[in-house]
Amino acid sequence: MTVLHIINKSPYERNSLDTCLRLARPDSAILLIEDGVYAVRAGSSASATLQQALEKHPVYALQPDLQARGVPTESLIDGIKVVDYDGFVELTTEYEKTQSWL
Amino acid sequence: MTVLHIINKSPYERNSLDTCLRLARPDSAILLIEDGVYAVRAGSSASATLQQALEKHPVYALQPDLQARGVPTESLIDGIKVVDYDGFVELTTEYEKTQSWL
Amino acid sequence: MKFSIMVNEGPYTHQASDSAYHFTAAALKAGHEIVRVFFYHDGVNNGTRLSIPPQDDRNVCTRWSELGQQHELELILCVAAAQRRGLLDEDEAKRAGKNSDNIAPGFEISGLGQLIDAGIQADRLVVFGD
Amino acid sequence: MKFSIMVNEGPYTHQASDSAYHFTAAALKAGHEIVRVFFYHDGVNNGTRLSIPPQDDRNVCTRWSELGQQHELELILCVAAAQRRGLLDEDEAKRAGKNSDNIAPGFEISGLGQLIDAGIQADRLVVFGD
Amino acid sequence: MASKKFLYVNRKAPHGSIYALESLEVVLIGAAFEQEVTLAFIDDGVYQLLKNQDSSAIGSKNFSPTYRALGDYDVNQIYVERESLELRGLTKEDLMPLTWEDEDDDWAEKDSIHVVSSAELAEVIEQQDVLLNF
Amino acid sequence: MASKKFLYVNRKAPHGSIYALESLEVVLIGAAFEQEVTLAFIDDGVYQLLKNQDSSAIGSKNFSPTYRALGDYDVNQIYVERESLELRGLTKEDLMPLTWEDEDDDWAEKDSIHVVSSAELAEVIEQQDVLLNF
Repeated sequence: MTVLHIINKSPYERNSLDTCLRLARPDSAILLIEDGVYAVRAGSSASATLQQALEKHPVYALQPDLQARGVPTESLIDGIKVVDYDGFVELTTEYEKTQSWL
Repeated sequence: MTVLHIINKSPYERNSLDTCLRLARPDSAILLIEDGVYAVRAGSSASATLQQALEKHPVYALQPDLQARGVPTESLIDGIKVVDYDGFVELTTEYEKTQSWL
Repeated sequence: MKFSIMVNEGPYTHQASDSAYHFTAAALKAGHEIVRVFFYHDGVNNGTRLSIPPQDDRNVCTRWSELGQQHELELILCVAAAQRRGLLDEDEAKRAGKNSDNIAPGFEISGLGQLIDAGIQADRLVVFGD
Repeated sequence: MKFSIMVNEGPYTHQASDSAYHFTAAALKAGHEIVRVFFYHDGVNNGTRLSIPPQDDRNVCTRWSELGQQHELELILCVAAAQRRGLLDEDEAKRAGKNSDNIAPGFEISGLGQLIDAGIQADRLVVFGD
Repeated sequence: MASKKFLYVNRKAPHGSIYALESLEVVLIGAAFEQEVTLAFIDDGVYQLLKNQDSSAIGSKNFSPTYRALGDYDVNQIYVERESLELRGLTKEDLMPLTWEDEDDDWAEKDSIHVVSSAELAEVIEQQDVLLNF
Repeated sequence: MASKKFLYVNRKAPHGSIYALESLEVVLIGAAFEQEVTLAFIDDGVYQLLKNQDSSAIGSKNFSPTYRALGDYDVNQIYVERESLELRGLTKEDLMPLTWEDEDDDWAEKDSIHVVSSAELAEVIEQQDVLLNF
């Protein structure tokens, strides 16, 4: 069954993104929400990890959380798709289950 | 003023121990409490960091928290001193202020 | 599609409750059914009626109550988690000899079995926490 | 020596409140003075009198009340943090038109200034949190 | 009602926070529901299974022995990620022995704990219907 | 009463949790106490000072503009750890400009933010009397 992996923690603060990448299979997607969106910035030390993720998985980031945190859309690593809450709901219907890496 | 640095987070889960070591001056000490005590085990990947810490600072671990977590005293890296809550209070009087790396 | 939602953190302290609220509202707007919102761990603290947030901030607890009443949602606080943390309804307060209770309209206290059942009934269970 | 203690997390969820309790008890035993215990963030949830923990577990909230009464400790809940999270004393409940209150004996609700004052008065301020 | 496969994903250390204890409470209640139950221990979650935990000196509920009762509740699919153990300097010998009695095999005592690689655990996750995260 | 040096140590990102907002509330109240006040932003705490934060779409209190009022409360010693910025791909230009007016220098507008190395920040910590951690 396909999985939507949800990451809500900063990659600088917790290991959830790393663990997710270790355990996510190729047919699964990754959604960054809350403090998870700090991973998207090009030129940061997390960008290598995220580049790696993008080679294997579709990666999404939640727009309201980007906006709240002042992470400009133009700073995003190429290939990351931005969704709002409606898109978040849609993603959970497209993938067969969700895994929140709390 | 001398500082007692208090670490209450697992070194595998948070960066508090690393940040503390970056910012602790030589005349300060480190006390591991709560999930912070998981750092003490010899042969773990955190032991290199802790060895480094021991070269510059006295390092203490709280016995009740070690016991609760099943971390045996014989697994401790050489040089770490074990204290109970009375010892914890004493340490806070010996150093001029405390810094809790929450 | 049928969704169940699990909320693991209390109001204000973590964003979990906000994210869960916005997700639930968006799912309802898209025409999905919400089987149940289950509040666990500190999540039970969302069910208090005694919260008084500053006037320039959202009211996290009232907002859940209102969404619940509007859409006839099941808002369930786990009884074990709630008792530990001091969230009581009138019956439980009486039974425990406490002289007041604090749960908000629309919330109900029930057992952990409701979480498992929420997982069984729904097509998707989405968890929000710290 | 004079100590002030800051507790930033609620009962049961994080160990902070337990650690702070054991530290405070040990400091008192060693003859030190506790200027104040200040509860902030979710720490205000320690001040509820409605908690009903399982019989085989410690009662975190009652334990603070008892230590407070035994040693005449100032146990202060920050008013702003408490109002957000639904911790009220009788006066505030009345003022806000709420029909119940929930703070436990020995706890007092006061302003953030008490935290700064605790830092000024004490020789050591020790912070417990997540 | 169709039976579903439930996976409990445990990633937090015990004692420092209540997630481990309250996860265990869900598992015990959930065991009555006749669904297929699997537990995964990843990252600091592996610490939940360490031997010789004794929380008497911190005065909190000593729930560690409860893991050993899981077998009696037919909870016997327990996966521990090898990478998480190794990073922490731990081996299976540092964990509590958790066993169950196989009714279909003359009540033979069998090991509930499977130490697996990340790749194997990824497959276990793939097979589930519902994931509960603690 | 002797004046004490208070340092507020901020290490958590805003919005994901309330610590940043509730820390700011302490700073504002504390400013009335005539103590020496210094703020340090370390690790994810540096995100608190990012420009263009707008929490309207998540519906939470938009407290980011409040940092700009700190100068008016005589809170103008703000230290940001350079290592924390660099790791996150940030420079001082990504932060809100925070300034104060120097009464003793004909009300000249001065920069409140000091981007410093870990070693310099360690010295700032050393000089304090009371450390409050958020």
